[in-house]
Amino acid sequence: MSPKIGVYICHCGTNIAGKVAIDEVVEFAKKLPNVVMVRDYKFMCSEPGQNLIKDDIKKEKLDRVVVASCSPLMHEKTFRTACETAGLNKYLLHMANIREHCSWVTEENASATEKAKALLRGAVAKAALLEPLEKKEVKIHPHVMVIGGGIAGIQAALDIADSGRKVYLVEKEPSIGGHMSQFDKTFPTLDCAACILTPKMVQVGQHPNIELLSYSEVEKLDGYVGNFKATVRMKSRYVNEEKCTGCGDCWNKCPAWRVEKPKGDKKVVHDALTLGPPKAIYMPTLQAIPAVPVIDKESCIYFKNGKCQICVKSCPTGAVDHKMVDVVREIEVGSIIVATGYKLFDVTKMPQYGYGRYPNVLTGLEFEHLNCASGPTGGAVLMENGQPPKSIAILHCIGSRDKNYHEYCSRVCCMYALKFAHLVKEKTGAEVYDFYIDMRSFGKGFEEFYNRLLEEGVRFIRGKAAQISNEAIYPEEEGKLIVRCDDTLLGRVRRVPVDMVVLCSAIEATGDSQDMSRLLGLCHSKDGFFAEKHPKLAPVSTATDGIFIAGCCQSPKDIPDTVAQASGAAAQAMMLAARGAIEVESATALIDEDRCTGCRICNDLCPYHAIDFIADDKLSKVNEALCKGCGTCVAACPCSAIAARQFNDAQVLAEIEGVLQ
Amino acid sequence: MALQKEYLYYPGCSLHSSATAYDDSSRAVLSALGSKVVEIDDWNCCGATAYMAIKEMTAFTISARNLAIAEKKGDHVVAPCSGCYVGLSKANNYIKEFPEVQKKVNTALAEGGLSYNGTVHVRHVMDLFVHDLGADELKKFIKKPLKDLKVGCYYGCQIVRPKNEIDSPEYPTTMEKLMEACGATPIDFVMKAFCCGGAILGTEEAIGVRLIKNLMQSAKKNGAEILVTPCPLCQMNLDAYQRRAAKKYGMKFDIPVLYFTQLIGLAMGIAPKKLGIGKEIVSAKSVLKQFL
Amino acid sequence: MRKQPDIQREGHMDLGFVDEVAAIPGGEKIVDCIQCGTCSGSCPTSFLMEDSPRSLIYKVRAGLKKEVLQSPDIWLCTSCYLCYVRCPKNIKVTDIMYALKRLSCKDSPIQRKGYHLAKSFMKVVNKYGRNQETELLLRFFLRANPIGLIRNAFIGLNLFIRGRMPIFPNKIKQRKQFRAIVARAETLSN
Amino acid sequence: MFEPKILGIFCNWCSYTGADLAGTARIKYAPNVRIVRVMCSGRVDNNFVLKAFQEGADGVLVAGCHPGDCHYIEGNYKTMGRVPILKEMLKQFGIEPERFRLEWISASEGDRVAEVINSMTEQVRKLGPLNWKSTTDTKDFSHVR
Repeated sequence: MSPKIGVYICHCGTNIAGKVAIDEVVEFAKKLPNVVMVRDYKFMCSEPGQNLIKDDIKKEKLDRVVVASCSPLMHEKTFRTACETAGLNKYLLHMANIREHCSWVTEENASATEKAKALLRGAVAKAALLEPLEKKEVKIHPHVMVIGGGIAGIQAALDIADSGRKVYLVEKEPSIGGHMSQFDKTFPTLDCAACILTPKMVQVGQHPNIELLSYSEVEKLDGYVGNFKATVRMKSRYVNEEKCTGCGDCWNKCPAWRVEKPKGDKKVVHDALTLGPPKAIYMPTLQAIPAVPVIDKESCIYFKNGKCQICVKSCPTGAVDHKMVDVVREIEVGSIIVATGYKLFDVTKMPQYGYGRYPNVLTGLEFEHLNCASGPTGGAVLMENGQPPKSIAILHCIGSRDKNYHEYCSRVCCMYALKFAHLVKEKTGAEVYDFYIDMRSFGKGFEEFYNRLLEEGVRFIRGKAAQISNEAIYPEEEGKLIVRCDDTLLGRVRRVPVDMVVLCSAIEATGDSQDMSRLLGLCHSKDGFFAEKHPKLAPVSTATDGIFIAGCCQSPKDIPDTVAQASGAAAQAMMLAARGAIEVESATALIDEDRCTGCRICNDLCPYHAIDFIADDKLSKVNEALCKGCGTCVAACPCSAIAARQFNDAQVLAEIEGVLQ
Repeated sequence: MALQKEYLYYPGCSLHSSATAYDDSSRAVLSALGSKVVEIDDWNCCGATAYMAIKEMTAFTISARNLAIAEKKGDHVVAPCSGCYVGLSKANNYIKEFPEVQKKVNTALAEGGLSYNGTVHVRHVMDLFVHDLGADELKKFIKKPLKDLKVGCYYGCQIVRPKNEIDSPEYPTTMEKLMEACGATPIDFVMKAFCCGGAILGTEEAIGVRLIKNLMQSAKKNGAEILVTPCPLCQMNLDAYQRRAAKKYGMKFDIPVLYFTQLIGLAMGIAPKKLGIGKEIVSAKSVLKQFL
Repeated sequence: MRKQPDIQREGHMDLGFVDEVAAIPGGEKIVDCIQCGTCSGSCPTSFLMEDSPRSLIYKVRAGLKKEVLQSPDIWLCTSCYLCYVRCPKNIKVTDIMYALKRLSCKDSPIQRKGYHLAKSFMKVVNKYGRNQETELLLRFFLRANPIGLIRNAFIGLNLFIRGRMPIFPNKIKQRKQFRAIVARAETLSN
Repeated sequence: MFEPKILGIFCNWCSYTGADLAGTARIKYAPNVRIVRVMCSGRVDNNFVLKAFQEGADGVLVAGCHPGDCHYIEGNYKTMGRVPILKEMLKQFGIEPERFRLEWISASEGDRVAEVINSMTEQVRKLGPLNWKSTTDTKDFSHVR
C-alpha cells in the first residue's frame, strides 16, 4: 500500500510568504507522488495550525506528515508531539526548512520559490520511506556527581544534597573552596569572602548527603545519561583523614619550605605569597575543608632523601604516613555537574609589563593574597621591602580583549580592580591610578560602586597601559616603576611613577579543559571554555545529555552569576533524578545479522564503543543504550550491513534525489 | 646545529659605505665558522623604509629583483642589515600572500628578463647565529673570551618586529646568549629593543637626539661599557650622534657602539683590523684594550 | 594663533576615507580599533604629536581626511613596529602609517621633510640602483634642511676620515635594466 | 549565466545549525545549494556523493564540525579520512575533484556558511555543467564504498 502524505506549508507571517510564492508551492506539492493532502497556513506552529495536522491525521488517515516551515531544530518537537497526540508515530514526520535555509537567505523571490520546491520535494521523497520507531526509555540513577569544589560546585552540591539526594563532590585540590577562598573581599558589596564562603564549606564537610572526595580526579567516564560510571583517583595526601585533627603541629615543626623563604629584613616575598602554611606539609588555607594537611612531594625532605620524618614524630594522633598510596574508586551516578573553574592568564607572556622582573608587579590573585587577613602580611598591603606603597597602578585588560591572547572580555576585572582600589585607599591611603579601556560596571550595584570609587579620589586614566619599566628619566621617577600610557582623554602620553603595579590578568580556561572535554564528551569553544547546549535557552546543559556545566568553566563570570548558574545546574540534575526515567535517541544504528561478516571495522570506529563483537555468533551488535545515532559506522560498513534508523541509505538517497530533480 | 656550507649574501647599500665594518666582520666571522658567503650578483637597493613610504609597489619590485636574482642560485638569502631584512622579507611575504602583488611584480620584472616565484627565505645574519649555529656551538670557536666585558645588547626594532621569528618582539634575549658564549657579561637594560630614532634623525633631529639620550642613559645606568647591535642605522645613529645628545642634555656617555659580529670575531681570535674595529667614531680602543 | 573651534559638520567629513585606508593590504583591521591607546602609549615619538597614532586612526574612521593627510605627525613614525606587535586588535598600525604617508604624497599639497627625504632617496636609488648616502644627504639637506647640512658637516667629516662616507657612487652594473623595471613598476602602482 | 545545482550535506550539530544561524541573521547567499541534513558528517557515505552527481548535481558540498569539535567526538575525522579516496574515485570517473568540497563550519559561523556557499557556487559555475547523468543512467553505485 502506498503511503498517504500530508503536506503543510507555513507562511510564518511574511517570513516565508513574503519571499516564497506559497500558492505556487502548494500547486507543486499537490503533484508530488504519494501526496494526498496539501494545506497552507499563516502559522503552522500555532494551536489552530497544529490542529489542521491532527484533524487530517484522524480524518484523512494520513500516515506521513511533511511540514515545510522553519528549521527542524526549532519546531520538530512541536510537530512530532502533534502527530503523536493524533495517534501517528512521531518518527513519521519530516520537515523541509524553507525559512532559515531559504526565504531568509535568498535575495530573489523566484529563486527562493524554486529552492523551496526542491527542498519540499526532497522532504516528501524521504517521508515516503520513513519507518515508525519505538520510544526508548532508560532509568535514571538518583545520585549526582559534582566535579570541582569551588563556589559553583559547593552551591550545586548543597542544593542537591538538601533535596535529599546523594552527591559525590570531587575536588582536584586538597581543599574545596576554589579561587573564592583566596579572595579577601568581594565586589561590589565588599563582604568578606571567607565570612560568606567558610560556612558553606563547613556545611559541605558535614552534610550527610555529600561525600567529599578531595584531592581526587576523575580519570575515566563510561555510560550515558542516567547511568554514568566514573573512575575516580583519590590521590594520597600522606595524612590519614580519619586520624588527623588539623591541629597544625606538623606544619609548625616542618623544616622544609614549599615557597621561597623571606630572608633577613625582608618581610614579604611577592613571588611566594601563599595563604596556608608555607611548609612542605600544608593546607591551602587555614579554613580548608577537609581540615587535613597534605604533603608536597617536591619540597618534602623525606621524599628527597628518606630522612627527616619530623612531621610523623610531631603528630599527636599518628596520622602522617609517607607510605600511603592512591585509591581508585568507581562511582555510579545519574548525572554530572562540571564546575571545574578557571585559571589565570600567564602574564609573563607579556614581558612589557615586567612581571617576574620587577618584584612589585603583582597579578590580581597575588594581590588578593596580600590583602587577605590570613595571608603572609596579615592583610597589610606591603611592597617587597616591607614598606607600604605610596602609589599603586592597577592595569585592566591584561590578556583580555586582546587578540594576541584572549579576544573575550574577562568580565570581572573592572569590578575587582575597583575593589582593589578601594582596599588600597582604605588600608594605605596611597594614590591609586586605574588604567582602563572601558569601565564595564553593568551588574547590580556595580555602577554605584564605580561612583563610590570616583568619590574616593581614585585617579582613573582611560587608556591601556603600554609598558612598565624601572627606567627613570625624570627626578620624580627615581626608584619607582613607571607606567607609560596614552591618556586617551587627555590626548597625551603620560609616564606615571608608582611603587606597586597590579595586573588584572585574564580569566582563561583551565589547562586540562581539553582533556576534560574529551573525558566527558563535552564540546568547547575555541577559547577552551565548555560549550553550553544553547547560549540563551539551555545555558547549563551540554551536548552530552546528563552532563551540566556551571561557573567559570563555561565562561568568565562573577560570584553571583556563578552561584545562580550552579543552582540552575543543580535544578537540572534534580529534575532528571526526580523524573526517574528518560527517553533516549531512537534513531540508532541497526546491524543486519544476515549481512554482517564480523569484520569488526565498526567496533573501533564507534566513538561510544556501542558496537560489540559477539564472538559466539561471529558478528557485531549495537548496544542501543549507548548508540547516539551518528551513523559513522553505517557509512563505513563494507557490506552495507548497518542501517541508520531515520537516516538509512534509501531515505537519504531519496531526499538527495528529491532536492536535485 | 650547524651553519649551512654556503649562504647567499645580500650586503645592502650601507654595508658598502658607512657600515663596511659590519660587512667585513660578518664575512670574516662566517668564513671562520666554515661557511661560504656568496654575494648576490649585481644586487640593488632593497627600497628601505623611505622608498616604501611613497611607492609601495615599486619598493616591492626592486626588492623582488634581488630575490629573483638570488632564486637562481639558492634559497637562503642572508641580509645583515635589519632594514634590508625587513624590506626584503616584507616584499617576499606580500608577494607570497597576495597574488595580485606577485602578478604586478613579475610584470615589471619581465621588463628586465627576470621573474620571481617566491621560493627564497630571507634571513638575518643574527638569525644564523641563533637558529643555525646556536650559542653552545659558537662557544667551541671562542679563543679569546671577552672576560668581564660588560656588554649592552641593543637589538633595535626591525630585527625583532614585526616578524618575531628570531626573538621575542618585546624582550629579546638571544644576543645576550651569544655574548655570554663569547665570554662577555651582558647587562640588562629596558631600552634594548626600543627605537633609537635613527629613522627620523635626518628629518627631526631634536626627537632623534632625545631618543638617543634616553637609550644611552639607560645603557649607562645599567653599567654597559660597550653596546653591540645588529643594525647599521642604529650603529650609525648611536655612534655618530651620542656626543651631540650628551652635550644637549648635559650628560656624558662615551659608550662605543660596535656590530655584534665584531665582538664575536674578536672573541674568535680574528684580527681587529679584519673586523673593521677602529672605524667607529666613539673609539672602542680603551674599552677593548685587553682584547685587542 | 588659536584655531577657532566650531561644530564639526557632517557635510565636511569624508565618510568613505576609512574604506580607502581599509582597502590597502594590511589596512582592513582599522575598523576594529577600540581606542585603547596601546599604540600611542608604545610609540617612541607620539609624545610630540598633536595627533597620536590612535587619534589618527580615529580621525580616519571619522572621515577627517584632509586633517589626517596634512598632519605632520604621520611623518614622525619611525617604523619601530612596537604598536604593530602590541595592538590588541591586531591592527597593522605601522602599515597604516605607511599608507597614510603614501596617500598624503598623492593627495596633499603640503610636503613634509620626511617626504623630501623619501623622495631624494628614491631619486638616488633610481639613478644608481643603490643608495649613495653622501649624495642622498646632500640632496635632502639642500632641499629641505640647509641648516642641517652645516650642523652635520662635522659628523660627515668624521665618517669620511674613517672611510665610512665614500665619495664615488656605488652603482649597479645593469642600471638600464633596473630603470626599465622601475619604470614598468611605476605604471602598475595601485 | 549558468546556475549550477549543488547538493549540500550538513551535519546536524554544527553546520546545519550554522546555516540556521545564517538565516536568523538574514545573511543572503547564492540559492544554488540545497541542504540535506544528516546527524554527523561521519554518516556521509561516498555513495551519497556519487548518487548526487548521478542525479544531476554539478557540485557537492559536505560540511561538518571543526576538527576536535564533533558532537560525536570524532565522526568528522572519519569523513576526513574518506575524502582522498572519494577524490581519487571522482577523478577516475572523469569528474573534476573541485566539484566536491569538505568544509568545517561551526554552529556559530553563519557568515562562513554564506561565504562557503558563495565561493563553492562560483567555483562550480566556472567548471560549467557536469551532465554526468546522461552517461551513467544505467550505473548502480550502491556497492561503491
